[in-house]
Amino acid sequence: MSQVVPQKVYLLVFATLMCLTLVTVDVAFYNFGILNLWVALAIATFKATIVVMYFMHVKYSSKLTWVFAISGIFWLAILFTLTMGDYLTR
Amino acid sequence: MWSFPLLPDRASTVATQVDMLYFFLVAVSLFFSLVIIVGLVYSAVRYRKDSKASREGAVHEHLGLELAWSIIPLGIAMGIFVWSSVLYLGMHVAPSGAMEIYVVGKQWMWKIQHPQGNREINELHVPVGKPVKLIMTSQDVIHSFYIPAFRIKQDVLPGRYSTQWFQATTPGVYHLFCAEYCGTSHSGMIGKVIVLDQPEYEAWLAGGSSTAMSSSGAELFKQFGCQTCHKSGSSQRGPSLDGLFGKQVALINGEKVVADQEYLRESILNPAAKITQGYLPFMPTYRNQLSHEQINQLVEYVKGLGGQTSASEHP
Amino acid sequence: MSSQLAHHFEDMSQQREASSLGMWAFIVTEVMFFGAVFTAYGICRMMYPNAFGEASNKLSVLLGAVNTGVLICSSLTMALAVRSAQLNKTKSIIGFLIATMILGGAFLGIKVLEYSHKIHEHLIPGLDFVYEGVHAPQAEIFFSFYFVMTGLHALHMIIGIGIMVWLLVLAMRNRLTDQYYAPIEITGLYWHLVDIVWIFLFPLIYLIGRA
Amino acid sequence: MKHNQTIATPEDYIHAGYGVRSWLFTVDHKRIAILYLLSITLFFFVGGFFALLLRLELLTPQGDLVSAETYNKLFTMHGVTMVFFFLIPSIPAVLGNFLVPMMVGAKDLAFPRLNLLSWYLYSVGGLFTLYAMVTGGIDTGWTFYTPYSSSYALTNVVPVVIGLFILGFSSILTALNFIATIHRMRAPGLTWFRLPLFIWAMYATSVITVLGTPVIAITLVLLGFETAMGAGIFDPALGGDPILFQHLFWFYSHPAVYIMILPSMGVISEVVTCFARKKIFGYHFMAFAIMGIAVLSFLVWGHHMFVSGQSIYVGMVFSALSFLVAIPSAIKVFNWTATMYKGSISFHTPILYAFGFIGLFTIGGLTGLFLASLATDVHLTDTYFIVAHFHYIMVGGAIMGYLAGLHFWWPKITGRMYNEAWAKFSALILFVGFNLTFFPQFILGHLGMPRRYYVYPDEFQVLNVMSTAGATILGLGYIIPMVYLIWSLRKPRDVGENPWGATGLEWKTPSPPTTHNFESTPVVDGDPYQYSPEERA
Repeated sequence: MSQVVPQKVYLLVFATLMCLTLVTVDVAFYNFGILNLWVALAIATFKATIVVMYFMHVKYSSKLTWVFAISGIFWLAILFTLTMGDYLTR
Repeated sequence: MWSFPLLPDRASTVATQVDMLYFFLVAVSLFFSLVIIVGLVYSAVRYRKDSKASREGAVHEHLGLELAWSIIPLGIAMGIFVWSSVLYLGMHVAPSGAMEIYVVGKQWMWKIQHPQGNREINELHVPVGKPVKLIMTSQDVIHSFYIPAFRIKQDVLPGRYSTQWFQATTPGVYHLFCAEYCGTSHSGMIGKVIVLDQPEYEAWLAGGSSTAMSSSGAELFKQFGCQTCHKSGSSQRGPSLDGLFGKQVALINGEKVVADQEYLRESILNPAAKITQGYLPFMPTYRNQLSHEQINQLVEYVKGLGGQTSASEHP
Repeated sequence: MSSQLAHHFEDMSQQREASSLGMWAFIVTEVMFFGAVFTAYGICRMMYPNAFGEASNKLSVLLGAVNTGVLICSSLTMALAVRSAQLNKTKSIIGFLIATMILGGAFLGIKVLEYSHKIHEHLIPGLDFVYEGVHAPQAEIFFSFYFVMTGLHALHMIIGIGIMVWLLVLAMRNRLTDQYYAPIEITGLYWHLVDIVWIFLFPLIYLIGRA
Repeated sequence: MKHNQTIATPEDYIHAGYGVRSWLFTVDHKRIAILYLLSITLFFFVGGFFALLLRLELLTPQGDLVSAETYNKLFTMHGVTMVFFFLIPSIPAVLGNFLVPMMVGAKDLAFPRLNLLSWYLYSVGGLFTLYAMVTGGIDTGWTFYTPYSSSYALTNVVPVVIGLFILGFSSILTALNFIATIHRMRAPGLTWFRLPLFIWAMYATSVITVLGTPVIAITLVLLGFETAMGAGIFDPALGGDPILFQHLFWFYSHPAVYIMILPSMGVISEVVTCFARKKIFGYHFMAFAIMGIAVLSFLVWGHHMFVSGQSIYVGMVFSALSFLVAIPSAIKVFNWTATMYKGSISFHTPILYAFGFIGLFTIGGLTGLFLASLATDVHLTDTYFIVAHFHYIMVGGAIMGYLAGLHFWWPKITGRMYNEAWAKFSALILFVGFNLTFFPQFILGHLGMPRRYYVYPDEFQVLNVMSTAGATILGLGYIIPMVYLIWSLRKPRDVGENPWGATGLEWKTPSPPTTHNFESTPVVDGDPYQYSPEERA
């Protein structure tokens, strides 16, 4: 049986996610040029990571689960990089 | 019927180079096929079930062999890669000063116009020994302009220009095919490429009495009132087009683009896409008002307004 | 317990690990599924940044943000439902599952509201698209992506809520215990994945071109 | 052949239940494999019938047998049927379904009900597509290039897209099942490097399926959306970009080629070792080559687009990566050859197919170099050279491997041996027919004959006549096995649990196996392929 995560951890993750939602909305209204996109993506990636780690228990899971989780991101990066590469060098 | 070719005509400068690579690849393929076939047949015969041949010393792994048949093919493959990529780059970058011919593909015909104004359908007359650059677009689906004897092929896309170039080496008549499936009469979208000696080509050009593309473009320029905004000299509403072609244009988002044919075409059809610094995006689109041939004529006209004459080097 | 062990497994832990692994493989599939449409969206956005920014301003940040909050709440209740199963607390499984379903329903309700606004504003690509300005064709592409992406996301939520109905029945029959909680565990994984998709959807679709 | 082994008791999986219901609601992986066998055979002959009509039409340069519209529909439906409804499910769904649990020493796949669901999804997707074909067909080519498919084709694009979307889930669910089974249900002692290479191949195939199929699914959704509603993502007239479609399409469809060929490679490794009575040469390299091909398969899709108008620089990157795939492929071919060396080779039907596979795959692979190489690809792409190349891989490779596997495991599946004289004869017929059909197409392509041409210039006729003649022989070669394999079912059971004297856990079950495969969970204590050449010399 896998580990039971303490309720406190869940609530903390929840609070972080909510705060970051407000932050991401707020920063969208300031003009940082190209940075806006990167800030939004960075916040979203951080939020997704803590969901994966705590809500989806990857932090407490086997190496194999890590491999699966990472492989999805890796292959998505292949698709994105090579396709984008075409558009950026055309 | 029984005399049929086994090798295609070879009638352009790149055809010879491509064929050298092709025959090298054939040789590599024959070599490795032979290695495998001889290995298989030898083992199958000598070590058939009933044979008394000794099986002593049989091994199940051999690092040296594995590395050998990984690294040697890798070396050969990388060699081919470099060879073919160098060739490919050359096939893509048209020599400066190549004569430019406009091609419009549609279901199911090729419409061609020479800068001098001569139009043809499903035929392309070109002079021998001169680099020719094709500036191609499609008015419906994707087509592909394929001349086997020249070993060149390029998809012709709607919504943008594609280009390719060749230099014919031998006068004659060659196949022109559409190589990208484009609907019912895909196999009917074929034609002839007629390579002529220079004098014959000039005679052919002179034979069709027609208005040069840039003159037709000038007409259109007036007819659509383009000059009201794009006045020559300094103007308030639209950027001047004098000497524009081939120059760098600074855009309002800070980027810089070269004013090539593709840029001019896009600026007519989707003017909001690339706005020149210091101007406002209020030019309307001419998407449904101009035919593809008319756009080509306008482009040719603007090109003629000065600036560098050399072709852009976009594929 | 043994009745919940399928004949082809050796023991409960093998069965649970197989389910969890199967779900993770499915999550990888889902990542690629949404990832591909994000890639397509990213490329179109790169080609037409101004048009996409302008079109995005037709969406309501308020509704999008509220929905993000609702979805994060539902993820929390889902995680707590799984935890309750691990701790063998049947009553709180039922409570948290119902809470998750209500929150999921609220999300979909707000989504319907947003869609109806878009219908009134004639922003339905292809069928009824009226858009002023030079960016109209590109804005239509933006709305195509908007409807495909949010539509597929909503579809996933509907499926998730459907599965939760089944889980609710299992829980009410006392079938979800600390020995057998794979069904609720893998549903949880799925639900969090749907949450993650939205975490990316929200800034990329609603929050561009706002500054 | 050994006939003196125990003959199976009547409780085998075939006799575990009677009537249509016992088959349509079965969760036994072996029965589901039989359901797949019947379905994909049906689609194979439908697709083959289309091919026959295509070849007959191409007998003369003019259009005479069918109209241009019909011809275009025929090659589209030939491609769609063969690729999606036969080749992709062939070995995984039939042989994989049957063998994966047995080879890892399990009683069933991890998720038996999901397995049945995949067959139903396959059937529903198939019926949708058949419906679309019967009510007007589809003429976009199996590649569905936009904007032709989305804005210009007047045929049944949307129903086919829906059918393929549903079908995609069938592949994904089967793949999930295999992944979970191979990870979590291996018998005690069966470590990763004791797995038969067939299992490695099925694992790699499943990984590709899980990662690639969702991309084609969403692409088809976008295509269907654009076709049905006219909202542009891919059509330039609506502001979209057709090359984006090609990227997304080939991101799946190139790896899909490896979904077709990797399982065959797995089969060939089993067959070659068994009939050469020798351990596989370079087991670890073989296993890594399989996984290497699976990973590289996702990095090369752009070589389908060298003349499409994609960036030439990305084209060069894709070209270099494509050449890399040659290395693991070469490793596999050389290792099979080395396995035969100093073996003790008995020429039963399966190894004849394996010989055919190795030869034809070698030609198919080497001609791939011509297409990975940018300068030659410009000339050869979209001509018959491509058609010949991928038929060498998919028919000469994948189908030969499928037939090798079917003949190898037929006694296990049915408990009966087929007539080997006929079987060897048909293997020969297939090899000859195949080469006569497709080799001339290499020359046609190099001469410049574009693919998907309904009429063609006169000078290409002789080679086309040869190709059509070969296709007739090839067609015959596919019908003969149908006959003798079905014929073998008339006999009483006549093989024991291991007629070929093969290693591997599947041969330790009765033929045909019982519903639970194994009486007690087997324990593995050694490497696979423990053959010795002396044993039969």
